[in-house]
Amino acid sequence: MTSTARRSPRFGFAVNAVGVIGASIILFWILVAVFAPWISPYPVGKIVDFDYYGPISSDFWLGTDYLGRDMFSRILMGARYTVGISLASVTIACFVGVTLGMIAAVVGGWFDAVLSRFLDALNSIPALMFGLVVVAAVGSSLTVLILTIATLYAPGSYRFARALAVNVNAMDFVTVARARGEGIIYTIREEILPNIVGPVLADFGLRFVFIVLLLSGLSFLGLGVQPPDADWGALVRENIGGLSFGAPAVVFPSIAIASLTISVNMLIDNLPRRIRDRSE
Amino acid sequence: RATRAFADTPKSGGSITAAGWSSSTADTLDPAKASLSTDYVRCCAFYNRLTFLDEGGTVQMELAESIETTDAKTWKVTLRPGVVFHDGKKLTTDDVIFSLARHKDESVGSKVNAMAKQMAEFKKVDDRVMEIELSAPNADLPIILALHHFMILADGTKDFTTANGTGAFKCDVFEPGVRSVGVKNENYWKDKLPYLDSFEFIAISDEPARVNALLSGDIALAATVNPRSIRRLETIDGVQLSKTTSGNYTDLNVRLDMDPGDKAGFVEGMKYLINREVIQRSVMRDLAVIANDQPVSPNDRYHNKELKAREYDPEKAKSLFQKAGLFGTSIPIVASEAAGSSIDMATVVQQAGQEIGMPFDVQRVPSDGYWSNYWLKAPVHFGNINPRPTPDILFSLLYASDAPWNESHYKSEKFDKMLVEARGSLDEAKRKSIYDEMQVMIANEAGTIIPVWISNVDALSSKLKGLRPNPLGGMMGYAFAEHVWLAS
Amino acid sequence: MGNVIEIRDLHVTAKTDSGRVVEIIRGVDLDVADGEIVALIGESGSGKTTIALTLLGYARPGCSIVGGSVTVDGEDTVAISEAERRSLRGTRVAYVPQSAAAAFNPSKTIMDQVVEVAQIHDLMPMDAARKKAVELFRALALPEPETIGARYPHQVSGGQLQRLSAAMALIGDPKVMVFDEPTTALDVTTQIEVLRAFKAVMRERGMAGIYVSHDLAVVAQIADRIVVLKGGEVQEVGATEAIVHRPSHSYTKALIGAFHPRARVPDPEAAADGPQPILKVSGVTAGYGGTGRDKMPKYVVLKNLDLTLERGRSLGVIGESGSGKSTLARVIAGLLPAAKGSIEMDGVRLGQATRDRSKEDLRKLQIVFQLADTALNPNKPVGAILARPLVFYHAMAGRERDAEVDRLLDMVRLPRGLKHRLPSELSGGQKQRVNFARALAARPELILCDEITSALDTVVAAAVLDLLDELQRELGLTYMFISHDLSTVEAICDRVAVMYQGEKVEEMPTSRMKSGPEHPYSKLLIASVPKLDTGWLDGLRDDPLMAAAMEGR
Amino acid sequence: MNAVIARLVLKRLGIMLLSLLIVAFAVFFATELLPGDVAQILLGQAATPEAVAGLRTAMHLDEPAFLRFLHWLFGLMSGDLGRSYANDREVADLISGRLANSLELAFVTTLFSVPIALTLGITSAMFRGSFYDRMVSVFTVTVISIPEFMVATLAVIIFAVYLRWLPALSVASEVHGIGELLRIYAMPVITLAFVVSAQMIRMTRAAVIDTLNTAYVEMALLKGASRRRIVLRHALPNALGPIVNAMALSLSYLLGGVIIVETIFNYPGVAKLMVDAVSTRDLPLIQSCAMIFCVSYLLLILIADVVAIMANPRLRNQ
Ligand SMILES: Nc1ncnc2c1ncn2[C@@H]1O[C@H](COP(=O)(O)OP(=O)(O)OP(=O)(O)O)[C@@H](O)[C@H]1O
Ligand SMILES: Nc1ncnc2c1ncn2[C@@H]1O[C@H](COP(=O)(O)OP(=O)(O)OP(=O)(O)O)[C@@H](O)[C@H]1O
Ligand SMILES: [Mg+2]
Ligand SMILES: [Mg+2]
Repeated sequence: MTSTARRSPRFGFAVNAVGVIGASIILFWILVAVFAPWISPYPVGKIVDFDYYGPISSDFWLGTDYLGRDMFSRILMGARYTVGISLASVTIACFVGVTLGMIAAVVGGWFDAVLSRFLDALNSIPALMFGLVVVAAVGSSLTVLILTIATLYAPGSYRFARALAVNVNAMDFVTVARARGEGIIYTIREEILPNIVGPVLADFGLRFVFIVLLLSGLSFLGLGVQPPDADWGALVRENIGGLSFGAPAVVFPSIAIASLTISVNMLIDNLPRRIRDRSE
Repeated sequence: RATRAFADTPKSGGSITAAGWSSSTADTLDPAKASLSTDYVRCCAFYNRLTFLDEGGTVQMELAESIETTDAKTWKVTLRPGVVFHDGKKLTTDDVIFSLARHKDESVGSKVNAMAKQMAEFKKVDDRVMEIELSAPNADLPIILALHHFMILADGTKDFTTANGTGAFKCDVFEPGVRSVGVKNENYWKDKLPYLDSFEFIAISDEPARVNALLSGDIALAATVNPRSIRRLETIDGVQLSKTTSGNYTDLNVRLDMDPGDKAGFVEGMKYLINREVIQRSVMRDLAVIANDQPVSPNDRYHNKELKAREYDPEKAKSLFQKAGLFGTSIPIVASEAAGSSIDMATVVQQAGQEIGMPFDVQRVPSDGYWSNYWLKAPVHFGNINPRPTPDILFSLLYASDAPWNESHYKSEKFDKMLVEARGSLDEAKRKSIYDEMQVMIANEAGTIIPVWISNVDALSSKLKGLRPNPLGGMMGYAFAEHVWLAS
Repeated sequence: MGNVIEIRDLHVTAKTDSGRVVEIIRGVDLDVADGEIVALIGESGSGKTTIALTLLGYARPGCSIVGGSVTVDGEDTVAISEAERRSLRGTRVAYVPQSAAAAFNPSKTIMDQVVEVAQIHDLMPMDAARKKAVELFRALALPEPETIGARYPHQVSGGQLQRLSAAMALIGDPKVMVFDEPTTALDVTTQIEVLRAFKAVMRERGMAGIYVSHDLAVVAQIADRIVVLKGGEVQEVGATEAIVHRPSHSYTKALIGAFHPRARVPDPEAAADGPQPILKVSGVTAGYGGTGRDKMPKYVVLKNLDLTLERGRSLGVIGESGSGKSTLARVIAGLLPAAKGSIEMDGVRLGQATRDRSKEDLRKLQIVFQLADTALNPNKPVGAILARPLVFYHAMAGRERDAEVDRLLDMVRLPRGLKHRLPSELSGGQKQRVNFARALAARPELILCDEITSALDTVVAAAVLDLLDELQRELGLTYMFISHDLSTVEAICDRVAVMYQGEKVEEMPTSRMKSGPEHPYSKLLIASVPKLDTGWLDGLRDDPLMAAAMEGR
Repeated sequence: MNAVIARLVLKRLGIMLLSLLIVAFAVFFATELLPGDVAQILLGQAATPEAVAGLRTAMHLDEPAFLRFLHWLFGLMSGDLGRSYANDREVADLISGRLANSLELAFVTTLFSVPIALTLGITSAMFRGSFYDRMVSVFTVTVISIPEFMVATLAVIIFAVYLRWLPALSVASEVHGIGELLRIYAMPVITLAFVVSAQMIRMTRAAVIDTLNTAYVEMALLKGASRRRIVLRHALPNALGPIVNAMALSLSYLLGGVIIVETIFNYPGVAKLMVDAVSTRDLPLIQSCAMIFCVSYLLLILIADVVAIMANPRLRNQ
């Protein structure tokens, strides 16, 4: 604590040990996602062992799955999908939701009322039904998957951001901007956003976790990652039969999911703060 | 382990809960609409057919006392005397005629509409005797009548919220998509049967949950367990397994009338590229028998033993793809949970392709709507075919030029002629030789690649006795309820 | 007569966000005798509240008492356990907060909160506590003492709430009362009532007290002795009389000096070519709550108001809280479209709402809000805040813009290095200067100032006023200056408009303010301004005008 | 005060009807987008064109879909949910039992998870920054990052298969006595509580922390109130609005979103009914399910708003 505190003035940031751990784990998984094809020892689809739910061994570091495929390689490749899709869709969902939320808060009136009703109605349609319709209507691809998830999560993000933005919108500095004649884009980007970004990020973290899990559900509707590749949630799901005897094939993807989601939240809860000392 | 059960003597009394693998609000008590194992189980418990197939696959009489013909065209059916429906009404030929004729009515929505159409005319002789006139000779009629859809209803039945049959159980509760309960029919015409006082049938679609429910004792029978669960189940006392090697298969279909199947050499290349051994060992965990790209199963007496399965030969496949001019072109393969194990099979093919430099793009699509949107339609896709009792049914359903489910759009006039010829013939040896040749034709010419015959494994409590494998499907050809009993 | 309060060598530290520890109270000694009221005065941030809170054994989150002792009624609040402190609070020493509006829980009735002390410490049966509360309400001259307790905090006025918070403190019959600027947030007419009520109760019960304030005139009315603080240290201690009339310490002198602003000298140049109206407000009616079918708002605040502002002059707008002063400013700025009437600038009619006005019109007319805390975006550095109007109105960029930001900072007498700081890292006075500089950045002709000095302490406020005055001379600015503090209006305005319940009741030159307001409300308002004279409050009783006004409440 | 609430409720009910109409249209068009129709799906593999056409005529499916939708809509207005296409039963019959089951499960889960979420949220706010607080926050994130099907399967393996304490299936048909009820609901409730409490815990914590920073909480402290009293009497009532809102959003998941739990524990609820309805393209059933989810969602939000208003005298006495 003290060492980081001593260092901080030089960087101008207060760096928190927990946040650093979170960030390192995320960075680790991002690197894995990028370099997965070069570091995985076996092709993801290759059946390398005639046994199944194999134990950890020197050949198969994380055991083998229900078909006898190498789990280590599958988890490495799975990182691409889990990290990539979740980050992309949560980013889109939050971007759209927060933007609309802020606009609704600033513009108010009819726009706000109609948009809020509409998104409420959208929110009340079960995700599964929504997923089914999407695949049926436009087929399946990574883009469709990301957009579907984003659509499912944007209304929640909207509600959240709107509530926050309504409070900020009542503040005098926003009134000053309005009196100056500023447009909506400037107002939401420069005046409102910086003041709600903290809670919005916390919300982002939680949504991220939900999306990582939702992915596996949607892949069973045929939406998304195509075999032999699989995201981590799907890895857990396809190997769930090994749970009763604690097969590595189900344990390790679960650990991977938990490590990612926990570290995203750890980072967000402990984001570096800019430090300025008033008494200086 | 699975065979020890038979020694005991049957004992009456007790109730069980059994779980199938799927049920929905589309569950029905109308045998014409029955489509899932759960429907068949209910139908078998509440109704009877004219005939049924025993464990050896031979036809036995059930409600019919005899079925006779001289020309395979006109059939005389004599009913068993003294059979009554649950509501007390006596079984007559009127009931049988009503039950069979309704399949021809399109508005009923019968699954065997196409098959029933060949029964051109029904003639009532008296209350016990009747005649069925076929539009063309078919020696297999008694076997056709053993299909689960041809259950006998009381004349004029329209309401299917409950079941009024002649079966071993009376319908007590029927909640579609939830459960059904049958209670013992005290007036059942079969001696001593059934042994159980009542049985409840539910469905648990999640396989681990189904197995766990059996292990925790909540259910006595879990239908169709995953091959991967077997190692675990075998180590547990109080659980036995019942394995049925049936004619069920998941096949890879290449349409011959579309790109890429219309390029000579592609289909054959695929037949060499599919690694049957890996599918048998890794995907099916040895609960499968290697198949030879034709649909007549080794259990069937018409199975052509001479026809060997192709060996896995990637190099030959490669040269065949090159010959077809398709080598290196990415080929989409449509697979779905709906066609069991097809996704895993697809990845096996994909991996084999990758090793020789032939890319395959596996497209997993939703099970919802698979049969109406992808099956029979996509250029390269998977299908799943349930066992059928005769080669004739299989061929006319799947390979005749006008077959409704001609998966690879295979067309051959010679094949069609041979089919009609065998159908009308009562000469066993002649039929056998025709069917043998037809199997060779399918294996070499059609676009259906059938890698393995899939065995069905049901897991049951070792207290449950009397369950024997049946070629028509798991759970004793779905008719287990009236035959099983609980050991003390 | 012993001392109820003895503070010896008190040291309090606070931890900043970066983890650095700073000392905010540096060795303070303080005694309060039985029945004595001692005032703590000093500029904002001098540690007044911090000291007051140590009397209850409490240090704000992040602060900690690191040395010394605070003995209250024989017990050292620093040394005792948390449980003992809890039993001390409310029963032997009670606290009256600066903002009663914030200190009342909005979701509980006033009665529940007033009797809570009795409930927590199990002092008496609830019925008795309620009865006692009603007596206190009566003693504090609250209206409808029997039923006022059943209301919720938002249902009573600010002044009443402040008196109610005193009742909340008094219910436990404490030996010591701690008042933390209890009247700062009130307007003058209300302030008088509250002060009188406090004084009467304290005197009657013979309680000792600490009275925190930065307003010398208020303190002079109520305190026996005054302690002057600065930077966490005691600068001067003395009897009220002595401090007010014979301050010895330089800081005290500055405080007193700031209290006597020099009167406004009308600018001879501006007066030369006669009055030139820059803004003309005629027949404006406005309010809140959506418009009905008759196009009138649900709650009408401004009624048919006329007003003229002259170029290069300042118009003061005074009136009690809720009289519609801020609403007027908002209407003129176009933030709240008027329902009726017109606003003309330089003879041209302006659109009612900001979006109906041209950029040029918006630029010429700027508004500056009271609370610099909320008027500055807490997440933008000062430089960026000042740069925005430059970019927006004058399309400046790059070095030109940076130079202009520097010039603006110079103009409001702020060091240039400040532009990299966030608003939270500035003092209140600095924030208000930035707030004002932002308006200047637009190069306006007219600035609407809504109570821009009310939140500042007197010394800082005086400096800001000087600055305004100077800038007006240099740039020929016109001000509309809203305030409830008459002395500031006196210091900077040429004319004064008095508002009462949404109407302008009187307008006069500043010079006439002291001598001859005509409307009875103006008279009352002006007479309510505390004088730096220990006997002023008590003397009011004899003033027939005030007495009559008090009766009416 | 009652008048305010009544006016609000009435207004919201009006908006609700409008939303329902929007959802009904949206769901209708979405269903239309899905390829295949009920006749085709019912016939499954056996769907030859003639058979499909015949069945379609018999089921009156050859009428324009929009007309059927209108029929259903008008039926609904007279309280008739119509008949299921898939099995020709009254939709009301199909739904009623299952809806009761779903509500029961949702109710028990709420009863169980809300107090836990409140306690954890409040206590972690009370001891903000402490080790306990950090543990709670890691715990909540961990819990939600374990897939639901894994929690459920694990629970079954441990409690039903190995320990044999609880049944693996939650068939609510024949329940005798409270003990059995607890046994039957234990596992689905645990699983669902895992899923829904995380959000509630986090929001409760945030809302309570917000109010703990206010001047009136400091004032209560200066009156000598204990920590408990401060949190329960002063902070909580003021944090109630946002907390209840978060709860409404979390709990709305309990009807439509519990498909995994219904599948694994073979619990006959409405979520699975809706999935069935979609996969058989059973328009009347789909519409009715969608209405139920929509109504429940909007009702929850309404309740949250009413509670928020009741908790806030400023709004209450407007
Ligand atoms: N939690 C804290 N962390 C850091 N510094 C603090 C904290 N609380 C107070 N301070 C600092 O302590 C000093 C004294 O604060 P205090 O509130 O006692 O001043 P005050 O005299 O009451 O001012 P005001 O007139 O504005 O109320 C100020 O400089 C303030 O910035
Ligand atoms: N947004 C609003 N909605 C409804 N009423 C409002 C609103 N803002 C102010 N009011 C009411 O309008 C009246 C005038 O308010 P205004 O802010 O103009 O008073 P003021 O004279 O500036 O008072 P103060 O000296 O307290 O700032 C008050 O009764 C106030 O309650
Ligand atoms: Mg203070
Ligand atoms: Mg104001």
